[in-house]
Amino acid sequence: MTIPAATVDAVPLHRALGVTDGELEAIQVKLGRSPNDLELAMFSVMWSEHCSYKSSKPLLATLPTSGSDVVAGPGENAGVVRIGDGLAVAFKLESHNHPSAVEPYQGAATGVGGILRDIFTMGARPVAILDALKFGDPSQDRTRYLVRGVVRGVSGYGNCVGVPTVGGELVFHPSYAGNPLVNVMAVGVLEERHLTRAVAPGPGNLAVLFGSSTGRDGIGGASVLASATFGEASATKRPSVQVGDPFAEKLLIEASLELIERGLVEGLQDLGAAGITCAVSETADRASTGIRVDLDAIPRRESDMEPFEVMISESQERMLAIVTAEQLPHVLEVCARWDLPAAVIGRVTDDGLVTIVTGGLDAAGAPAAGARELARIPAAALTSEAIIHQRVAAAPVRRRPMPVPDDAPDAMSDPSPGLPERGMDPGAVLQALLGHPDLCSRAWVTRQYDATVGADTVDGSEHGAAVIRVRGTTKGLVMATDAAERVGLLDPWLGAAFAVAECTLNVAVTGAHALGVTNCLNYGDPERPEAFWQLQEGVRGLGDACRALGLPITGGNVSLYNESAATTIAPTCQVGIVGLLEDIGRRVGPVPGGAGEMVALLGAATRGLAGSIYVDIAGPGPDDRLPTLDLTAHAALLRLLPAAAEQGLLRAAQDVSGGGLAVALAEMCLWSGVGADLTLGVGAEPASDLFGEGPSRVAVTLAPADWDALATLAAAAGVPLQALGETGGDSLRIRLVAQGVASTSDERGAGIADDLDTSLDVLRDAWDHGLPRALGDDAWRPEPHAREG
Amino acid sequence: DGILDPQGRAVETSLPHLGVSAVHGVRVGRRVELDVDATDDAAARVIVERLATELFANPLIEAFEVELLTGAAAGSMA
Amino acid sequence: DGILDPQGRAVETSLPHLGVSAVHGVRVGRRVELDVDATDDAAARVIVERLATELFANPLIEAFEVELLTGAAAGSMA
Amino acid sequence: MRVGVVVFPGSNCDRDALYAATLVGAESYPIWHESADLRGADLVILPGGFAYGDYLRAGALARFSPVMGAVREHAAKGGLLLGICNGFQVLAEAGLVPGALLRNSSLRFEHRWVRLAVERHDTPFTRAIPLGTQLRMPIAHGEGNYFLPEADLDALEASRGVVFRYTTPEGNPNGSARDIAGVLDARGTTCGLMPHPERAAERILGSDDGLLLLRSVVESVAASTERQPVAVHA
Ligand SMILES: Nc1ncnc2c1ncn2[C@@H]1O[C@H](COP(=O)(O)OP(=O)(O)O)[C@@H](O)[C@H]1O
Ligand SMILES: [Mg+2]
Repeated sequence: MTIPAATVDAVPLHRALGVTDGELEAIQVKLGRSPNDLELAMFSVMWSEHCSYKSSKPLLATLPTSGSDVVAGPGENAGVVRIGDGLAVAFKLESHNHPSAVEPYQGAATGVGGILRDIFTMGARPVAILDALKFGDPSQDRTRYLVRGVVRGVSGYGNCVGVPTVGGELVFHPSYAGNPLVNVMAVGVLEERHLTRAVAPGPGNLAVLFGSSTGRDGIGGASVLASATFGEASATKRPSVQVGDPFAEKLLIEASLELIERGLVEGLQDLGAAGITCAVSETADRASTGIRVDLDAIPRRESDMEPFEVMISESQERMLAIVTAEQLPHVLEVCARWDLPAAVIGRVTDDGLVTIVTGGLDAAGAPAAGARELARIPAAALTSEAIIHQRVAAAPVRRRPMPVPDDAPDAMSDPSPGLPERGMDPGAVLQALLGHPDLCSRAWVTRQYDATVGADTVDGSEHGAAVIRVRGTTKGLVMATDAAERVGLLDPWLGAAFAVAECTLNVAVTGAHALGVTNCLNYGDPERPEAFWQLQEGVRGLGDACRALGLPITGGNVSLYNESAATTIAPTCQVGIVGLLEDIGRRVGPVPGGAGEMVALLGAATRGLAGSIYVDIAGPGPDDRLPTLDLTAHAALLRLLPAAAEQGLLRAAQDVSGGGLAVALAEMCLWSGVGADLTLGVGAEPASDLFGEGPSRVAVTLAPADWDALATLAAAAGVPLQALGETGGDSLRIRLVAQGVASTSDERGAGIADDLDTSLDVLRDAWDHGLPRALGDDAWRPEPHAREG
Repeated sequence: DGILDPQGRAVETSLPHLGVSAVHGVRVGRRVELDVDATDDAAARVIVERLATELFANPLIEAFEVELLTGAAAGSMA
Repeated sequence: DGILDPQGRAVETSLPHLGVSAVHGVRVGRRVELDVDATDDAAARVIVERLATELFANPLIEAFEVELLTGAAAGSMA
Repeated sequence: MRVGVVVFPGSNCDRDALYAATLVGAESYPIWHESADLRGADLVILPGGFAYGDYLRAGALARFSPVMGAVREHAAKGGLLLGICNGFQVLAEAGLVPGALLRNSSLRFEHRWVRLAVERHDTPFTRAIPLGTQLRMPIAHGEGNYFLPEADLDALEASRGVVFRYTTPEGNPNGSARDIAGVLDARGTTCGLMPHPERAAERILGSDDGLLLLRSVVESVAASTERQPVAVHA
């Protein structure tokens, strides 16, 4: 076998493949000899960060994963949690950051394809997609190109496979300029009895590869693209881009689910990073068996492929099924009916080895006469016993309470010209916040996503968490994904914990109970002690928050080396949660029903503006501190909300997050088309009361008659409840009154000068046009505002 | 040239529905025709090559060819 | 025709952003390349013309041309 | 009423249509694209999705699916045929309704809720829709921009072939000529529309206006079987 000379360049082969000298020695120990070139290529992809989790595994081991309803946890393709009635839900978040930086359309498209395969491989029918996207400055041409490509990619793929895209995140922060994040979450529903594992049991069973043929896509994609920091070399990595075919994926979904429902497979594994090598070694290792691969039997798109190319190709839309000889004809019939090429490419063995044979296998599955063995590796050496590195963590020398303009990443170039400085009119600040690209309407994006295919979408992506009904039951699934990148930049522990807090609250405001947590850890180069420290802190924050809230982590994904020559990303612990509504008819939405409802706030503010979008646009102040997170108080709020929903006490509920309470209230007004007349007690720093992003708060509306019941419930739960006023009119009016201060006017000067009174039309204009304005899309038109009766 | 062409594949699999069996190797690409104001063919070609690389084709996954038509230039991608 | 080729129009409006002013009349179409087993060029052309009329182009909105490449045929629509 | 929903490779609203049909009491079943047997369908639905990936042109490859011979015959005999979204594109490509669906004028996929004005109440697809009712349902397509040459549009209007039009406040989402959202064939028994009635079939999903369309079909099937009893298919 030859590795193309261009990639070797006088560097020893193993290093060219990203294998360190120490790792090569470890490989030699595992094999008791030196690997040949094919084996080395297989190790290089399996021992990449992406497949082996070699830097993060010891950290992930600390996460809480158990829960009484968890049917499958980390280690499987997706987490699975029981929801009653014999049903379960499968869900997982996964990154496709580096491929999307290189080719945004295909990178995002194949990201969607990959996470969907993780879901239906378990036997679940995918019912929802959520996409969390992070980019640099939206005024830059490069960013705009990436945004357009990524959004089109998600839309092109998700719409075609017929899975609604119902939620996600869109964040712009300069730290993502050179390294955008594309994290995709998928959710599926299955009958628990159809739960299928990615295993290769039963020596003698057949390994059937079905779906697209194997081409040169993504050769080295996993190891080279995901493990090497971007630089000038990226041009030479281009041929490794994977191309997606959503049409093939749709056929793959139907064929796979039919195979599972008819009980035709012993195990099923999708092909993702490291292609066939990963699929055969993982399925064999999980079942303590081996697999002998008949290399010549693998259908190829090109005739002149080298064995290593076939073995590590990341061609999309492929599946590996382990089937008995008796079921083989049925399996092949199903694949043929769905127009999917299928081939028997190997046999399960009892020797614990992955062997690659050319020259064919005989009827018994042994190498045919004259056949040659090209590789022979213990399956465990490639997967469960892959190398682990104990990385060095070091907190930054000076732990910054807040970014000092000079050493913070370049401030965004003028996000909103003519913005008021700190201390100016709160109405103008609110307008600027509603028009901020991170807070404004996402319609520019979401209108490109089919959110209603499947005819189960009760609430799509424009407001808060997505709600999908479970057809044939009274149940609903509520899903959300969140991160707190600006907080994570200042304190990576808090950033991760905040993400869990925000996401749990997004789910709980609907009245749902969280079932479990998935996550995607997006961090920098783990060989850099500061980046590894950020990862360590992030995992600690994630674990601490989930433990305190009693939530199991059922799966996730780790993406490291998110750095470019210019920037390292803000530490980003992306959290995804699925919650269960037992009675979807009792769900609470974020949109008030009309005028005359009481408006109130549940939870108490923790002060601090650091890490907020307010600081992003108004500039940092000398005393800015991070808000704190009280997980016990948060847990109490999470218990209260479903109880209040259960009793039908809430007309609307909306968690306070980006932009603070004022933005949460403004959104409720915009979505209902009805204003509000409110009074807010403020302290010495009114900006913090209005725009601070302290966690664990929910703005609610309710019928005045329900106030006493809600107050009783809140008091019993130990959750502060504060009346703010009532809905009505066509503007948002917030009167600020001093709390514990003698004279309002004396104290108010610190932050805000005036009461807030802004017409909804003005707020709506800012909110509607924020994104197209930021992205320079003059042609885009918002939908005319229409109130639903 | 080895890059996946799902369109071509889908067309090819449905040709039997049309009773066509003598056709294979279907590749579906884009064709852009444009009028260029330029002093000569070489100058026109420079402009079109630039547009092809920067706008019409994604060099990562597409190849292109530039063809000069009578007094006009067209580029095709596959 | 602008109505039938919104993509062409969009490309054209984006050209000034790229600093290109010498280009106009942008038409974006499809190019299908295929290998035909046929005894001679004429026979190949018959097969391809049929495919082009029935499948590759929708006569209501698209026109096509057939071009014989060396031992192969390609049809383009605009 | 028997409703057969054709399943092309790449159809993705087939299950939604099958389910919605049951909400008006119909018996619904899938028809595989390779089958020539419509199993006595009173209404055949070509559902939404991306048949054959929408490769080449939306609907272009599906039109040649083996099932389309039987669908054509069904329509020729005056059987009811409804193409939704991608199904409309297939009907147009197959020449079973006039026109072509071009890319949306935004050049983007558009998913949004729209409102439809009902132009005729005397068709099998609209007879149960009360006069003056606007229908609210989602669209989700990249190619829904209805096109016909001007003269043909005039002829279509004159023959009252336009049955649904996008209307205010949301307006025309895709650049369709004369705001056309749905058309009929000359016989009035084949209907193609871009919006998704099957996704607007329950209040909990945001609208049940789509049921009015399905109920119309139920009524008209009931009326026609009263008039002329036909052989019952097994
Ligand atoms: N951050 C994380 N938290 C919990 N589990 C994780 C995390 N990252 C990865 N995992 C788990 O490790 C396993 C391997 O992940 P991955 O290689 O991404 O799976 P796949 O190849 O199926 O996409 C999965 O079960 C995944 O859920
Ligand atoms: Mg997997």
